[in-house]
Amino acid sequence: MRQNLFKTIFFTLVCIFFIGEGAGATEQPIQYNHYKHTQELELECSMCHQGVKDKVRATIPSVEVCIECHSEPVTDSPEEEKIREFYSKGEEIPWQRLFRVPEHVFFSHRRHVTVAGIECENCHGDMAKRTKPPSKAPMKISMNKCLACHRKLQAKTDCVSCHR
Amino acid sequence: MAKWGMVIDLDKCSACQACVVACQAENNIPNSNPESAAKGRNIHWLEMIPFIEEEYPNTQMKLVPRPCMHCEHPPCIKVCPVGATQISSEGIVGQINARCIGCRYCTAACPYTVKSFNWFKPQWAKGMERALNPDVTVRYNGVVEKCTFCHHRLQKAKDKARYEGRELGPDDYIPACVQTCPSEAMYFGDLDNPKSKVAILARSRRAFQLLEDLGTHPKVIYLNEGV
Amino acid sequence: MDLSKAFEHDEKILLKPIQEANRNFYITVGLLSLIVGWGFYAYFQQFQNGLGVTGLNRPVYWGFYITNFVFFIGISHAGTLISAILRIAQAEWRRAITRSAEVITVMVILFGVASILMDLGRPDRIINIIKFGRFQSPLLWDVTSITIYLTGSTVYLYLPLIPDIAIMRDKTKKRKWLYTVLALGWEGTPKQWHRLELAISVMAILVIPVAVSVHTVVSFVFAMTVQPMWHSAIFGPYFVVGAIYSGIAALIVAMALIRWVYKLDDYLKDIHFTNLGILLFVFTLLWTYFTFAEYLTTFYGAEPTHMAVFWSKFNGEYKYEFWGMVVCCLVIPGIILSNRKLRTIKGSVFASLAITVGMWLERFIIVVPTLANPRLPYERGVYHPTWVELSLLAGCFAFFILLYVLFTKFFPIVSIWEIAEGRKHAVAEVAGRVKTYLPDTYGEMHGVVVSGQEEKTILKDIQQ
Amino acid sequence: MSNIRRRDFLKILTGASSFGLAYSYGLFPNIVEGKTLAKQMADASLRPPEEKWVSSLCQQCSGGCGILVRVYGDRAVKIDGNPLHPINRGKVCARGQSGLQYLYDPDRIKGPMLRVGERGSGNWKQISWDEALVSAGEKLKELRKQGKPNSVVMLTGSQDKLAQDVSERFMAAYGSPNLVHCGSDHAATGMVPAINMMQGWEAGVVYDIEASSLIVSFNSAFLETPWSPVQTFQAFGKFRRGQDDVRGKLIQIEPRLSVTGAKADTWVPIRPGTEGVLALGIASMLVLERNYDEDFMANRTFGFEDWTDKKGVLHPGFKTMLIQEYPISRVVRETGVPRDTIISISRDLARHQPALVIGNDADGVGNQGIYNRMAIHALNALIGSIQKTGGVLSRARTPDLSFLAPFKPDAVAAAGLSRPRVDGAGKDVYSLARNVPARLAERIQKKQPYPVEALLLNGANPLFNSHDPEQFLLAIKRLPTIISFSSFMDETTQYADLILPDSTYLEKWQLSSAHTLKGNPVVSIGQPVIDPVYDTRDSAEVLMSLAQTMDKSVAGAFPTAKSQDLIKSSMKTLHKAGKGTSFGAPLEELWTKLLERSGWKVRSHEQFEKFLMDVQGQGGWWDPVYYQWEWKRVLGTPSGKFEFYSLAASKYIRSLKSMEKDVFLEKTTEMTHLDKTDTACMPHGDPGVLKGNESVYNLELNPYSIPILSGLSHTNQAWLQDITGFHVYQNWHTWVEINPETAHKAGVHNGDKVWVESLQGKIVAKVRIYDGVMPDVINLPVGLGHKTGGRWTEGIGENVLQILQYKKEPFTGEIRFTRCRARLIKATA
Repeated sequence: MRQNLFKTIFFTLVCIFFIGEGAGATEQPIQYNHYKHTQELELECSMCHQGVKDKVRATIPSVEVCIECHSEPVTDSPEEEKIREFYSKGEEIPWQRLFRVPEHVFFSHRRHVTVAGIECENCHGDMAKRTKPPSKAPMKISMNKCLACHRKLQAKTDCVSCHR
Repeated sequence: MAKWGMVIDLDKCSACQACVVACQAENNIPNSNPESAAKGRNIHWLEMIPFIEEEYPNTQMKLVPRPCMHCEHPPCIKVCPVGATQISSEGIVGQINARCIGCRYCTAACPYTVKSFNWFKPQWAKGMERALNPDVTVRYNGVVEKCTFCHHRLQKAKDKARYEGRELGPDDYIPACVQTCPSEAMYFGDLDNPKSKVAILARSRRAFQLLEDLGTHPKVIYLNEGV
Repeated sequence: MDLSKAFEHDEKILLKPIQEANRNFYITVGLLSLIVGWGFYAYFQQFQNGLGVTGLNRPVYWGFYITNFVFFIGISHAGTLISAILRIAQAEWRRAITRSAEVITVMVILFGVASILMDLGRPDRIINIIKFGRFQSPLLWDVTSITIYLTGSTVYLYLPLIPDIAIMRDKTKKRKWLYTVLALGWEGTPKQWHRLELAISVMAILVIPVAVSVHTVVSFVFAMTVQPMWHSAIFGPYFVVGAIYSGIAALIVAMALIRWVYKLDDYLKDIHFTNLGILLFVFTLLWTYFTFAEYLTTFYGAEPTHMAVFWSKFNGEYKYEFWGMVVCCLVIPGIILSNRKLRTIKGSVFASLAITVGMWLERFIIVVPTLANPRLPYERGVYHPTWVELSLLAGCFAFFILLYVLFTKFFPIVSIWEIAEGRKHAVAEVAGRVKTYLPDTYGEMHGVVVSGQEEKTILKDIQQ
Repeated sequence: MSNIRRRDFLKILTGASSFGLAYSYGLFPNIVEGKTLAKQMADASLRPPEEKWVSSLCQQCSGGCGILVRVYGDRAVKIDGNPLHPINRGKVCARGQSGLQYLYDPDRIKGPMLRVGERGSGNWKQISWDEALVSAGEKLKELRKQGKPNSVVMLTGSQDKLAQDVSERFMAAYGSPNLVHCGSDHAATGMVPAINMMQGWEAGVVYDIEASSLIVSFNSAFLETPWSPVQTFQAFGKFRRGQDDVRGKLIQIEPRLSVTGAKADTWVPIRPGTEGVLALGIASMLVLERNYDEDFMANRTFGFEDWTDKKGVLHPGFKTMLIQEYPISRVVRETGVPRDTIISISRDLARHQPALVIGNDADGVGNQGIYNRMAIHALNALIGSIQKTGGVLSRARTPDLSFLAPFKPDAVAAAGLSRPRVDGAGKDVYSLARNVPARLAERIQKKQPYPVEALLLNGANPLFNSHDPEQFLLAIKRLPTIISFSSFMDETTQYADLILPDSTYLEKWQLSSAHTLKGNPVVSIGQPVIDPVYDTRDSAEVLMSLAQTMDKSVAGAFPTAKSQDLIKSSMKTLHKAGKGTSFGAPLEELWTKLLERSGWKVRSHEQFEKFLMDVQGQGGWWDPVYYQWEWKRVLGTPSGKFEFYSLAASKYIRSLKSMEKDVFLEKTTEMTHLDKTDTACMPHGDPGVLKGNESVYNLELNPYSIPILSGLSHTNQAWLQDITGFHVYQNWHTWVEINPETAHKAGVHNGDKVWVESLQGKIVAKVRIYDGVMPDVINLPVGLGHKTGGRWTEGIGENVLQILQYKKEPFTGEIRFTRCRARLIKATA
């Protein structure tokens, strides 16, 4: 009897854990292929994420950026058609953000990318090599990771340097 | 390394409280209301404090704008059990309100009573949240908050300076209160640089600090009234 | 054969509260549960809306909760410390009272901890204390010290309970499984007895420094700041003395209640109250001495910021609390306890009640006026507790009493085996011990062996 | 058994997961981190919005500061000063900072509204702008058709120059003379009439604080309720520490220790209302010790020595009057200021050059009448500080800013304009007055000189700040039509039939004309910073569109309905004047003066387009060139000199009919040696009204404006309400400052609630024991006590104006509130 009780509790916890995790999975509106763009076509990240080098935020590209190349069909992928659909409707593509620092964190891309010369992989993992949009960020961003790197590179570790 | 400090010339100050309101506007400090005011729960990172001395007819009133003193030896930091309030290598005493557990030990330990506590969830009347500063977090219920010398401005200024490949200039970073002060009674800068305006003024014989004898070494220095 | 009958009698009387429950018990539990429920409701309000539902404000950031915290931790010194000291000192009269004292400790610490939790603005982030704890903060010393104390006291309560639990396992039918588990297979073999006694004495010695440290550290929460009338070097010992003082008072009240409710007049005798009363009187004087020293220093130093706090206590916003404290902690117990005629059970219980109230006021008087009179000019002295704080205060007290009552329904509140041991061995042992205190007797000097009977006579002579 | 177990399992599962869900979906909304706000900001970060700084014009008071507003996407998030603006040079005051609370005020009127149900019942119907304009237009057209355009009265309050000019032009084209300016009865004109009397210069003066070395301020809280806050504060900073080796000294003379008093080196407590007597006492000391500027007296003044008029009548000079009427013993007795203090102030004035004597400010509650102010201003002349650096400078003329060519009113309009004004300004006793709002209530009620049919409220709120709101309410209640342009539901707008809500200053084009404290003219342009937050429109544009729906001649007065076009044409006029420059452009003052004197026009911009772009982008235009010694302009009196004996006043008195003259002179203070007509033309101590039984009303009530709220057209700003009475730790409530001694006598304690009662009525206030007030005097702050207007002003405090006594100013008929007698009654529960 008692054993069963423990089993029940354990099972419940597992269930909640998975339900909770499941809710976090993100579905992107277009099955974007990072691999094709960055590895096969050898495009720069900053070509689409235009803020990467000189802005605080990297920014997720707006539909205008996509349509520059995709105004005419380039491939026969049905996904590509969606871009033009969004564009013709005058809508933005509802991309879902995977990487997000909390509101109380000040993070500047240009300072990390341009000034310090940190590679994208350091924080974004193998995102550039994904052929399909992942449902979760390929690398979790945590304060410990920030701090480890900051310590290694002897950058500032003052709380107020990043927290606002 | 810079040591940011502030000099307030009480002789020039006209006690207009522009700094007080500028601070509220810059740092997303929630509105007060009659109830919170009656209970003494208004949040002010910067306040105008009257020191009334002597009795009528020799009454003397000293009006002192009082931000956080950003002490070199801050009593609040020693007592925080979770490290939610810390002093940076540039001397700014910050409050990491995402970590704060709301024990209010730091508020009780601060001899200047400069820290404020969010007794309720901060509220904005419908529509007023549009005036919020995007550079500053909105705090939560149950955490302590305080003057940060507008360090988000430092973050932005540094970011910009680094990107432009230059050193941080003397006017790149000033807090909102100093920027708005109509009588130009507030100065802000690097106390460690002996040539900076604040460092020069801090050596003036009019200079004094609040509760100097406590040994907290405030980085907010006042210049006394009078010749 | 007398002895075994006496044992049976002891067991019958002492197990009676566990086996029977009358209507009064259910009414008491019901009433207390209602108050506790109300307290939970009040806390729910606070949890949902924020600490704004209390009367706290700026600059009075701490109020009832911190007062309660200090008070409850103070009360906790009743048990473990007193019982440990008495045990080590081999005071024979301890046997009937140690258990009730130790229970107070364990139960009341829980509410000390709970008070801190209630005081937090973000109780959901309590884990941060473990994740990011900084040992620089006196509050973390508190957490550490109280945790150790709670663990130690629980062990110290549990160890002497084992033989009694075994008795219940063997003698009662109710909740047999619980007692079986808790008895840890106690058989009463000499080896087990030896180990138990060793463990108890080790714990008794260990627990004393921890207990002292706990309240010292609680005082450090205040003394480590630079605030007027907190920043005081004698706060450590002052708090410890106050703690023991309020602890003894609480113990006397608890004992009187147990004695009255469970009719244990034969076990909790006048002598216990008298002895504790004398101890209490000693602490009245000690407490007064410390208070006097503390306030005189402040007064004589006459620093303006300190004097602001001083006068707010003496003659200002907090004069009723302050003078109430003086009456409750000095005048009433001083008069009652110094007078042999008044030092009856009723008298000492009354004095103890006064001290309990007075010591709560003392804690309040330490926490609030300092905060209400900050160094920089402010609107002063505006702290009025709200219904939430009052409800939580009532809830804490009710919950404490409830737990205490329930304990007496699960475990004997007077240690059965210790009484038995007392009956069996103590008299002889004491006699032997006392003998060692005395100059060698004529007989020993001359090789004469004194018989057991003679020894008793000698002892009687001495006692008279 | 197994069944039960399964059920248990399900129960636990549902229970636990529902708790989990409930938790994350906000059963504890306050403990879950500020989600909605955080989300708002995070959402923006997908593609961060454009961020820019837009230059505009602050309209929280009439100081005319230029601002830069930080605009983040479509939100205005911060107001800072425009560093190029010559008035505020990058700084803003508390009120300016608080502009965002004005803009995003949740209690603004959010669109045009039509009254349904009883007047004042608060039942409104939201209507569209088209409907609203038609409805308003019909009514106005109807009146014009009936040939009585003059029956329309427009009340204006504090407005920018553009709105004011459009209002004037509209009323003229429509055909009504009744454009009555009534910012508030008490805040009208301050020192201007007094200076006009003595210097004959209507445009007013500025005080060159920054270059002064001594300021003697008579009950003038110039650091709290200044004419133009930011530049006054800036000047004060320079006055104290900006000059080489000189630290300006400030002597503050006032019954209560104000913030200005606290910043002063010396605070001289004085009996309320006796400032004029003290000023004359000091003057007489200057004269006795021959410490006055003899050169200036001889060459530039009139009436200092005794003089004889054309008819050969001998009139006593100012000097004679001082010696005869104001011996120091009298001054000490009346003012309560010790003899030594008077002597030392007079010697200070003589020793420190340049020195400045400041009289009452523009926004005070007017403790002083025109004679007191003249007495105070006379000191400036005595020490020779007129038109001197560090003294009193007159404002230079602002070039013509007219935006449209003059037009000719049609017959209906001409007929309407020829009728007398409803308030009677410019005629008879009020011949010297431009507006007499104080008479409106009575005249409307009596239908004199003709019945009023429609009332347009354009920024005015007489039901709050007129001297007798009840009468005013009676007057307007029966009016057939009331149209309000207010953006807030203020006390008067409540009774309107139709509301056409105005946009706030951050949402519309504006123009302002102001002066620096050195007298230079400044014209600032305010551009809309963001689109209107609610469905509101610029009231100037609404007036223009209304005009366009009317007869051709009216419509013809406004060829456009866009404020922006008007500003453009206004700038064209300015450009033509060929003076000054846009902010930030350098202009060498000496060189320019030289050129101008030889007849050159110094244009900083040849091309108009470039000029317009610069002026708009930098925030405005100014003329850094100031001619200090233009005596002809500065002293426009009949004698062409500074008049201690005002010939204008004398002319006015002579022009009165004998009855009126008697009435006029009856109110003049009695003098021992002086004839009453002479007294009425000269500065003298005017103690003002002080009615009430002294044994019952044992205290003197001294009202003052709450610094932070003074000059605000709207007080529904929590940031400002929060810092009102910081010196006594009181906000969000009306307080009464009491000397500890008085409080002890009355048996009241700090924080008690008391009734303050005068003959006029009583209000509740909180006791604040304060060492900065004389015994037997109580101070009451004015500015709170709105009945409507939003959550942060409604029912906050009491309207102190209700219990004050008032007096009509001689010459202008202005109402001024004065101190009065009062008593305290403990409020029980």
